[in-house]
Amino acid sequence: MAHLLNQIFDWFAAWLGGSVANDSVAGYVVAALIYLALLLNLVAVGALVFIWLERKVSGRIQDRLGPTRVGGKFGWLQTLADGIKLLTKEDLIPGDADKLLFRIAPYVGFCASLSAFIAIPFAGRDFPFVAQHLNVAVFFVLAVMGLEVFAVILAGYASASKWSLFGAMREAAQVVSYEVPMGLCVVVPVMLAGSMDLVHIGDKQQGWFTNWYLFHDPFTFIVFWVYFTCGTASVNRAPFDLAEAESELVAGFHTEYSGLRWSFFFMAEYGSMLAVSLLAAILFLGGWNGPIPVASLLGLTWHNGPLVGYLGNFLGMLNVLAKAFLLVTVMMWVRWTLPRLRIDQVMTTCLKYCTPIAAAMFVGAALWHMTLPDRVFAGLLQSPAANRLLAEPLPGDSIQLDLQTVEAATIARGGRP
Amino acid sequence: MEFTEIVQTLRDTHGEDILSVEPDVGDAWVEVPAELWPEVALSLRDDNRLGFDFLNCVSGVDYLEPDPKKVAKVDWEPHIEVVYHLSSLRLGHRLTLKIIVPRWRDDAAGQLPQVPSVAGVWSTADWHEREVYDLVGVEFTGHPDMRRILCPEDWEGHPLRKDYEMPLEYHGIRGR
Amino acid sequence: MNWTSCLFLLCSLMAGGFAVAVVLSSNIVRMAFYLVLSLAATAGLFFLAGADFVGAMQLMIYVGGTLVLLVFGVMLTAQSQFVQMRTSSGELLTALILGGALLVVLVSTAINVPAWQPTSNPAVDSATPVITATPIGMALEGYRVDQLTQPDTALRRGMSGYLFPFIIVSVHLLVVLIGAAYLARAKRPVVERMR
Amino acid sequence: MYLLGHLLTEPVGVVHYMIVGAVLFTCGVVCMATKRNALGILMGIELVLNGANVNLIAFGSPYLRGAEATIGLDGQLMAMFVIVLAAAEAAVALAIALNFYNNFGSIDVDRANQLKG
Amino acid sequence: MTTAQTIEIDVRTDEMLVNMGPQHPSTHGVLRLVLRTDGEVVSEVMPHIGYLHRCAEKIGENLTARQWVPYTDRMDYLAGMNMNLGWALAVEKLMDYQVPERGRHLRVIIAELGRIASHLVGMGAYGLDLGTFSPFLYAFREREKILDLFEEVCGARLTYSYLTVGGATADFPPGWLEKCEAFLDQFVPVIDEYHALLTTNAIFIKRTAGVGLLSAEMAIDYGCTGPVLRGSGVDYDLRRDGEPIYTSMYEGYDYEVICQRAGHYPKDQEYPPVPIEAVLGDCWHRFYVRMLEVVQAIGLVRQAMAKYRASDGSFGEPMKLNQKLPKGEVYLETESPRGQMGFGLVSNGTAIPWRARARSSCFCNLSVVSELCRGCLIADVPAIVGSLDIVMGEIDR
Repeated sequence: MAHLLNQIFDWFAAWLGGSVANDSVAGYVVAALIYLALLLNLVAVGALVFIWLERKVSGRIQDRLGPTRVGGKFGWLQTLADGIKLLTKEDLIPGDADKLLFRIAPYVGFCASLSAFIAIPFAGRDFPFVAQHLNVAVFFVLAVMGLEVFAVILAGYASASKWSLFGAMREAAQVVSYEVPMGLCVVVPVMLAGSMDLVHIGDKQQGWFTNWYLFHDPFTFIVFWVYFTCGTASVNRAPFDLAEAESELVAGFHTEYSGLRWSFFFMAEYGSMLAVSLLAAILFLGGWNGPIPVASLLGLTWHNGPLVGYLGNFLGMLNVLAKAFLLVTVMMWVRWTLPRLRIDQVMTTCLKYCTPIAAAMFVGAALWHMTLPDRVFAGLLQSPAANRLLAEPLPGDSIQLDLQTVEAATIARGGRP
Repeated sequence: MEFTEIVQTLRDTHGEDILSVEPDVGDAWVEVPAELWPEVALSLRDDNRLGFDFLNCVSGVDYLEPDPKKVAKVDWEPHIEVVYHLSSLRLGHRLTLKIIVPRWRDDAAGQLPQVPSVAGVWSTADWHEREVYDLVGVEFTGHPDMRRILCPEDWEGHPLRKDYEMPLEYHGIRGR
Repeated sequence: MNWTSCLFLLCSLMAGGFAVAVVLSSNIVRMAFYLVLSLAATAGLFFLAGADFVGAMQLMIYVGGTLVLLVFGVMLTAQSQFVQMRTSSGELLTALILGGALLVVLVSTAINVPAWQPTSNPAVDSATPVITATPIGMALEGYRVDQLTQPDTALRRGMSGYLFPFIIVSVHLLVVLIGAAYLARAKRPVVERMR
Repeated sequence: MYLLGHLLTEPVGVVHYMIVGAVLFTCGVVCMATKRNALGILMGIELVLNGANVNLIAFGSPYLRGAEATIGLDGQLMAMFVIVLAAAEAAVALAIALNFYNNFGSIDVDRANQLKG
Repeated sequence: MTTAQTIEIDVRTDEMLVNMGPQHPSTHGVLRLVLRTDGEVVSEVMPHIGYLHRCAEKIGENLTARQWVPYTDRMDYLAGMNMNLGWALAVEKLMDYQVPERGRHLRVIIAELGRIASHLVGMGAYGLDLGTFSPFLYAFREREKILDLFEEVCGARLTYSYLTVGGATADFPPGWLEKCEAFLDQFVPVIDEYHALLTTNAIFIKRTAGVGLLSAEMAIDYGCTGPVLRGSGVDYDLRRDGEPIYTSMYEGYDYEVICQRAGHYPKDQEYPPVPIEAVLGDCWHRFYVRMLEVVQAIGLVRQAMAKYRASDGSFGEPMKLNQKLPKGEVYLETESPRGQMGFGLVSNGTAIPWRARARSSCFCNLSVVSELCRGCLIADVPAIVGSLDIVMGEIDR
């Protein structure tokens, strides 16, 4: 992207009689700004849509209509009106609060939530739609999302309210614990794909929906649900919303917040929900590969030129977003149906159920992968390779846990010979 | 067990100081002297024939005619009655029991009359006695936590007394 | 302008600046917060140096795990009189002078070694991404994919890996966790009310 | 001065990382020396370890040194072990701090003087 | 009596005093609980009440017996009809007046509908206390229909003053019974929704089963009544065991007191089974008793409607507003949805009572909360308080 921009700048500069180097900082800065704008839009607009959706979904679940007036049909501008209301609200800071930390906490949370999107790809293959293509993307996303806990702890501490402190302590205990089973679940698709690169993991599931890691074997099928449970817990959604449990802790860690700062916590929450769902979509639900490989069937591949490939990628992006939205809707459905667990039950769920199940499934999936390589559901379904419509090898296929290939790959990568 | 039988049983154990009144209208009641009350309460609960395991209600009634023109018409001296309503879930009978105390101890205004607490016999009495203390102004001796319950702790006077005057001001809030 | 240098400057200023803030702050919770920012900026430096995996690990284990633990400890013990514990200015001055001397020694040493100066022909161009996750994983398994052309064949296959330290560290971690759980337990008398 | 003056135009080298590492290290040492709070001292240790880590990463970075000079993957692996051990160290130190708090009702290390003769 | 012993604890934490209320989402009004907590564990709960004290008893000493009726439904504002009934019956007991048969059946219909409406709030709000919002609205949807029916008979939706001394202010309007019947027909299948959302929900069972154990002895000792008492397995219901003036209303009705006898609830094979985790006297049983009482009340309303149709004569004209009362004193308890609501009356022979007394059922039910909450977790406090189903208006009067 940056190089492309620099080339464009160079073209303009040549017009004015100058030149711009290929690795000029201008291209990088502009590229970064474009990525930032796109991701901010995704998170902010996503939050707008999700809050509207949450109200609609909860309304329908509860035999109500939800918002109907603002913005004409379906009340689709309701969230915007809410946002304006929040902007005009009085901004309260408790007298005993640690003012600096109190002010900064919501932005820390939002930044942590936003930076997870840096490494999440929205389409793959030859020209992945991703802000920063990291070869440790999965790890990075998990790590960054773990930072959100700091916002909650700081908010809880700085509010100088006992309810906030309770919320913060619960959040700290909960998030740190749930990172363990979540990490174990994520390792399973990483192992199957042989890479921590999300682009590569997504591309590996190319083809019909039977190639999704969800359907790879019985173990991965279970792992997906464990992951989704842990994901729900790690973003503090009901039935695990203990940090803000309104019937116990008033509003938990954001009891003392109001106005815009409070809305940043909400944006962070919805941002994390989207990030967790996107990760689930890429790791288990085939990412940008739809249930039916429409793009491949229509010939929208990189074989047939960049523009067509780009169009295929665009379809893939819609695909992954649709899956993530679906998962977010499921989270809402769960929230408006189930009561909240108690703190000890949340910890029990994590340590006594999720972690052992995830560990056992990890071992099971590993054994499956070793004994029945390339066999999906005991060979009942076509193997992924046969199922794949593209003859071309995947960009990351060369990395194998095999010494010879590693050797070759290292040399091919231009590493030290 | 009928009312008369209950009264007889009580008299057998606690002597003839226990009076019973059976008016034409309304409930019949037993009157117990305050000093006898703790042991009567215990036997009411623990005597197998009586078996009053359930205290329904404790109420205080202030008998004072505040209107001087009407004082001549009333047929009682000013006093306070503490009324206990008991029932037995096991045997299915009920009892109304009264303890009559003067409005002020030793007739000195401000000295609350005293009645022995039965919070140790029926836990229901704990909050109910606090309520009577708060609203009618009867002190229950031996109560574990004799504080006001409905009114604020620094409230003055006992609202359900007939000569109670609403304070003109409470922490800057106008009373009347 | 060189973009890696810009980012380096940003990250290093953050890392250094917040480290200084940790020293100067007297509020323990704020210290923890500054430490988080400093370590996160250090993770950024790791990413810039081409150590993606270690950078992500720094974020996950250090910032997300260790520091949360630390903040947890801060909150468990954060009674108001311990939150603000001031150091006497004399002590602080002495420490600052000694620390300044240490800094001067370290920096002058670093500057005076020619091999550590910026190089014009790095092993890999900074625009080329390096893949570190797989080699690190292989190294922990005992295979050094970057040492495959080792002239000494005994060192080539597996022998130069980190399998043994890896196992040691794993066992060590287990022991430490059990030990920490044991250490943190305490006995104290409680008065239980009997009814 | 030369190093700083050209920072924005010239590529960075190991030396730059080493200066950052030195700053972190010094801050950590000063922190350890001055803080009375046991947890503050723990934070100082974390800073010291991080200063060392910055150096290890810099020595192993393929971007900063020539193909012959870089220590390659060893730097990253050592940094990784340092991080893991730091986590273990933090857990134990925190447990000690909590135990200290349990016994003394304080986390002021200046009060830990029971071993004094 | 204290004993000192040493126990091993995980981490030493400092005790904290937390104010739950009077402005807290799950204290059902303006209840204030001061919690002494050690981390998440509550070591002591000190309830403070009186924030909604409106001197109802003092007001009763200044109004005639019928004029006080509107004040009674402002006590337990969720079951105003039953409160009206309680006071009306107490005055009638003093006057030794028996409402005509048709009027008694009318009172049963209204009182049992009021019980359903009240238990629906209790159930929905309990879901809210446990963090699920939907059952609350599901419950209110049905409660609204009952309120519509009430509105049709008396014009009010919350403070009815409908059942009054002497009978009721008006007879049912034409066609009302058919509407009521239609409501019951559509309401019966809805109860399964509540069972699915709460009673049998795994998380709900985890949160309530074994929590807030109240033994039968303790319940009797503290004067707990209503579903709280029956949830502890005490077979006592004033509709069957009360004073004649009240039980005569229910004579000839076929119903069984809801309470676990020999490990079984009446007709329990028709309802979700008791989970194995549940212990008699815990929050789950209190909730379950309420759910079964809703079904029981439906049956009673159906029978009462048939009897009402079969009977003729007056529905019971209300007494004069300034009717003189005979000299004497009475006390009568009725089975209101939250427990035994007692009204006492001391009369000196004028129209205005010398003393009007209201014995609140929630007042006694709440007094047990500090016993139940000892040693529970913070999250259990709303669960326990919610299972007592209190209304602060009634407690503070």
